[in-house]
Amino acid sequence: MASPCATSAPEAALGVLPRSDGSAKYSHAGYTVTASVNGPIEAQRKDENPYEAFVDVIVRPAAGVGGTRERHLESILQSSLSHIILIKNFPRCLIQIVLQIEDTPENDYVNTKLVQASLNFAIMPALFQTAVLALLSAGVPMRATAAATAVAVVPQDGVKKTVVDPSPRDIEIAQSVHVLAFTSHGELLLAESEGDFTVKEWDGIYETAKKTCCHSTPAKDGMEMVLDEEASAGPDMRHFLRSTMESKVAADLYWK
Amino acid sequence: MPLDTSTYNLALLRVDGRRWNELRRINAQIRTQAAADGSSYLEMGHTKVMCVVTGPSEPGPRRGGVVGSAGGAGGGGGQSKDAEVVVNIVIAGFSSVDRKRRGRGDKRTLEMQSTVANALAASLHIHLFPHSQINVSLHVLSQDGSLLAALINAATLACVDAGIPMTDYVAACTAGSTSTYAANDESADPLLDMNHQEEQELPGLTVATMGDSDRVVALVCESRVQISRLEGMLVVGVDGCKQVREILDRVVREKGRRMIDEGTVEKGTGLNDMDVD
Amino acid sequence: MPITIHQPKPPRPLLSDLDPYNPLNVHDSDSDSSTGGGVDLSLPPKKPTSSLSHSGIVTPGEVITSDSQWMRGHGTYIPASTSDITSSLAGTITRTNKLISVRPLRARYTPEVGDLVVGRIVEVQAKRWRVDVGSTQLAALPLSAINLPGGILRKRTETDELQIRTFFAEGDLLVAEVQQLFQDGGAVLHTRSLKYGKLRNGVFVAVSGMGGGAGVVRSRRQVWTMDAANGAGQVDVILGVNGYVWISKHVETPAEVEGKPAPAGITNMEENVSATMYSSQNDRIETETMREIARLRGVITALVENGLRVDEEMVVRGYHEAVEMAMLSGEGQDDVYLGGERGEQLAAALTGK
Amino acid sequence: MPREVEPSLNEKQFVLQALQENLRLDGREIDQYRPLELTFGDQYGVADVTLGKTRVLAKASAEVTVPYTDRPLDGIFTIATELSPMTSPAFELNRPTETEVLLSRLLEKTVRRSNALDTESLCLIAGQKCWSVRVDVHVLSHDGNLIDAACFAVVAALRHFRKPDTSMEGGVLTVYTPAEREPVPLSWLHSPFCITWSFFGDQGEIALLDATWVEEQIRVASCTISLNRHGEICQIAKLGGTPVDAVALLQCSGVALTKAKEFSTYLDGKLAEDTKKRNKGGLLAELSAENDR
Amino acid sequence: MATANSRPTVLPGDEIDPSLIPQSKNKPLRLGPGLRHIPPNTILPTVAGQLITLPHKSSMWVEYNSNRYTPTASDLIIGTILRSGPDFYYVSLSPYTASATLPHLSFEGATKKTRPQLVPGSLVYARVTLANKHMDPELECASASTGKADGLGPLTGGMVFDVSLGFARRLLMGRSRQEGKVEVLELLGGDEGKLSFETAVGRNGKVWVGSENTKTVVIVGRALKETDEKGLGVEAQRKLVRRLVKETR
Repeated sequence: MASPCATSAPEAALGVLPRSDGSAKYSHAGYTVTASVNGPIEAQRKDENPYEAFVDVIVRPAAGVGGTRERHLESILQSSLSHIILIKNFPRCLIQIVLQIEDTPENDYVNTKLVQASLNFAIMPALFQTAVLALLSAGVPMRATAAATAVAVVPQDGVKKTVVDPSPRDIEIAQSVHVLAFTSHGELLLAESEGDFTVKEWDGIYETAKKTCCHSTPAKDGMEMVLDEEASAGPDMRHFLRSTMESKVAADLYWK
Repeated sequence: MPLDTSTYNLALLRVDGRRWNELRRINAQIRTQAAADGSSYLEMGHTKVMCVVTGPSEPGPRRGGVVGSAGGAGGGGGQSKDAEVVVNIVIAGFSSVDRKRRGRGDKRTLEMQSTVANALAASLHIHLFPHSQINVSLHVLSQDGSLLAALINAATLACVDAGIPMTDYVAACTAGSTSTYAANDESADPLLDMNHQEEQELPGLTVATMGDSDRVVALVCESRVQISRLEGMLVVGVDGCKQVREILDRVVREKGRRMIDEGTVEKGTGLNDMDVD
Repeated sequence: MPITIHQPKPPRPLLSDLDPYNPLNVHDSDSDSSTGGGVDLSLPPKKPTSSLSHSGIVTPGEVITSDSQWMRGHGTYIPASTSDITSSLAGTITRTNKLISVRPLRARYTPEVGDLVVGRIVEVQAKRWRVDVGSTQLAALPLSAINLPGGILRKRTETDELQIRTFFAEGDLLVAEVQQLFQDGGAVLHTRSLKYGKLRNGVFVAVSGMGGGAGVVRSRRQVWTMDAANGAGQVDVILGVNGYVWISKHVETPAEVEGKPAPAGITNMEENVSATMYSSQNDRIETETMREIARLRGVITALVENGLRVDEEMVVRGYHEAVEMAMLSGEGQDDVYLGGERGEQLAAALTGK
Repeated sequence: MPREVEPSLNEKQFVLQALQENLRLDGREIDQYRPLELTFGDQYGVADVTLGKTRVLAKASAEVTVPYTDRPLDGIFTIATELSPMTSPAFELNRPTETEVLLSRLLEKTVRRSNALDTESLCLIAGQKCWSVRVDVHVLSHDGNLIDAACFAVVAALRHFRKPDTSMEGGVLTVYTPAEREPVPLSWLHSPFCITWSFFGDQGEIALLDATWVEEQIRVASCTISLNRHGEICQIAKLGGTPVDAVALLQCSGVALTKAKEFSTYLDGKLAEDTKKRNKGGLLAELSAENDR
Repeated sequence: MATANSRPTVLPGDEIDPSLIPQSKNKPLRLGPGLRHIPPNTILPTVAGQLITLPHKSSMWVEYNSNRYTPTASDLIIGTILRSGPDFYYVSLSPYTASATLPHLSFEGATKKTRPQLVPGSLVYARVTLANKHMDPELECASASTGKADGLGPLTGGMVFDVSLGFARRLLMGRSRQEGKVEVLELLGGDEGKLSFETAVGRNGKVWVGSENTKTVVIVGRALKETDEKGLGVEAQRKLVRRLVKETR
């Protein structure tokens, strides 16, 4: 039960569920999420759209029944993922993403109430990353890849500090919590905020998040292997994504 | 829990005065509802259930309900052209002492529905009725133990009444053991046909067999019991099923005979009535 | 082997088969005490003995014969790894040559080609209707098997397909004939005769049909027009072989009105009829007629409730009996109630004679 | 809801034909389980069980709540099973299928009704405060024999679980956070396991253990026997289907007992291993004894 | 073997090195799966995989493995008959997807009277004739031009094994041994296994194996699944075949 260190490197495994079209298990910052992707499959009558695929996202808490918070996360994920999936390629289809939370960092100082679970923004990056990895593993055509990160503004000794991947303790005392996602082209895909903050603070948050999601590495040749050395600025999500996929592709095409 | 059954060892008589191998009184009727395709009413002691069968008939454009098909695997719809057996059980609030109302989503009831449906599907010749549905509605009026067994027996009778071809009666009864699970009591006696009180205190199981063979259609045990007790209970249960089958058969024959007497049914021709060329 | 068809044997006197089951059978299996306290699973395998010796009831699982000279028919099966013809129904044995079948005490209607049936439309599809005729499957009525308005020779067009609901819509009642049977027992109907078609001006009664048990039986005439008592005019009765019954006010065809013999101008007449053929609107029905229709309905349900067969003779006789019973009662002709004791009384009157 | 796929006729016939020749598609023996693997999570009470391609995750959790009025001396213990579309797109949320109902009932009867967990020990203040222990069963991948895998995961998760320690002083209940006091294990009485037999053939004459999804699709009947290593049956469920000879069922229950003992030994070993791993720091020395039961 | 530069791993949305794009004057550039063209002249990958370019054929595509089959015209597939309509069979190509249609008369020598009567659950080996995202796929079991079956048609007996789409593609390669590095079938049928069986491979990740001998089918199926799931090389395949044959003899 070592308390998770925010800067620990993320870990991911692809294709963990043999009976779904694509799947991924991702752990970072104490969160562990498993995702399955099925699709494109036939959509139900009520979800059918004659021009594009319906992206269905289901978030299931580790313990307890999901509530409105989960539905909220689902709707955020659904709209942002629909933007990177080439949904126009699959009219009348359904792409179903189920995200199962396995572990969340424990706050050793509080006894949590679990039966009615309610998730918060801090888990968003983990959900988002897992979903993207699972989509890549399923070979669902996408416009670009994307990564998300959570940033909290935490007052510390009278100074406001920006914390990437906040711990449950940080969230508790945070003034505002933000989730941002960027595509691999550096476009802002998702921004959700909670709490009060100034525009100036937000600018700082934006920069921090963008740095985490799309590192300054030149986007031109992504093939070059960059080892993730620096831990201070948080993990480099884009490189992480790339190296994970590279090993998957290599494993798939071992015969080439 | 009070262990009233402890007196058993003294007189070898059970709380209701029966010996170990005695069934309670079974009273049954078929054709209780004129409008239904098949119907029955059955009492096993104070457990009272009624059953109405509709079908086999082809459902209209809309479908619904809990579907049972032989084998317990999800076979309905797709390739299999067999009839579906759909069972619906309603347990009346006044049927038991605690007057607990069970909603439609009650899992225990759903499980019983599925058990009755799959037990019937094992005997009914569902392959003869492609695209059809056999609807079995069961109503529990009074509960005093052996409920699942009573439901299976009533459903079998109603299906016989509905004239649905079947391999044989599916007859069911319960069997228990006088030993509790804790006591590894080798001298424990098996008991036939448990009432509510016995079910509360003693381990037991429900058995349903195909006709009077030793072949078990359903076996449901919901209490903790030493594995060494299983054989004894199973033997007594299987034997009890044969007795139940005879009783059910007598009910059907009695009704058939009366119908012939009344002239509603033409008499059959025995094979020996004719000279075989 | 040459096949000869035997005359069915006359039924034996009732008393001889009052014994409904082999008494030995019951004693045999009541022997639970033989298991004693000792517990073993080597229960002796035994099958219910066959009822070869009597012509009463057989029940599911009962072996009819293990003689291999017989062939198994409806209501029987041969269990795996045996050659015993076993009953799968509760009913009576029937024999046609070497074929043994069991006729159930009661079952749903089994269609046969040529049966006159009353049915209800439950589903409208592109080129056909699906009709509930009380069988295990819905019957099909193809668009090509109905009389289209505008004469018998008219060709079916795509317009007809598009306005299929103007002929029959969901819930409509009709009388039809079974034209053909599918291998799986499904029936195909047709209404290509002026006798058949949409039903109106009357009341529907469902009793059991030709599956077994009481109810409508196949007979010489399933449809007739009869004079109703008490100045109610004429009433049509349609006894569907499937147990669905239609009783309606008799509407005279134009041919009859003009007093011409019907076959004279069949095309002309059809054109006249076609206007009202698929109408769902009732004509005006006088109170007297309604009352007598209700009485007829009461007669039919009383017949069924008392286990009597439903055919023309019984209905007509029952009706006259009912009219007389009503005259004798306090309320006179308005008393159409024929349930309970009065039904039994009616049945007694019919069987007593 | 998309309908569950059905194997083709060729597959059905072949699998049956092969079984009649004593062959299974994956080369297993008739009574052989696929490799069973159990891993515990970083947290207490998380058990991840894989059985071939079937994978079930169970997570136990606890919170303090008010007991039911009709059972003031008992704590609350629930097992939640909801099959999500992750299991198969044929499952829909909030619409329980027969599979789900039967799975939930079997776990209920096997674990809860057999008193594997001492619910009286969950009572804190009679009629006012008690522990509510909940196990969430998540089926991640379904390649047959969900029941056995799910039951194993539930039992493993509960035995691995630690609930916060509490104390009563002068009528005041204190629930300690994990930082204040090391959590304590549940009062566990016995470990039941589900063993599911599947039957094949017209007479149900072929019986096999741990059926895969394809095998489950063509079986004619199944019988789940739950027992613990002491030879106590907790539950038997043959819910209809093709009749099977009574003697064969008795033999099945005998084999089930040996399998249950194997499961029990495997779980004990895994728990001991996990304790050892966690004990490395030497902080949890006092807890080791409690895992032995 | 490909060098890292000429066959880079790409992720969706990655820019492709313009030097890798085949430039041919007389042949139009052909884009295979996993790529999309954004007018005027941007080409972007849509899936994660290895970018393969064949300059002499002026074509490029992304090689990747997935589990969900998307129908493409002229693919050979193994389908399951779901039901029969008035003129077509409805055929399932993969679970939970819209069914494809196969005309009743699209079999070699089929007429209204002689056409094969396929019951639900039967298997067919067929070719995709129409694949369009807006329409349900269409199939044929006999060439529309020649009327010949060329090995297509109903598959009787035997067993179908599910494999990954990539593996099915390798099995279907003209020279599966050299190009796809899969030799397991040749080994089983050759001197190593001495088994006699027939196979049909569907691009939709299904391999049908038929043989008189049940055991043979089981061995072939296990060999295929293990080669696919464990990603065995040619040498490992040889070992596997030896082991399986020994085990079951």
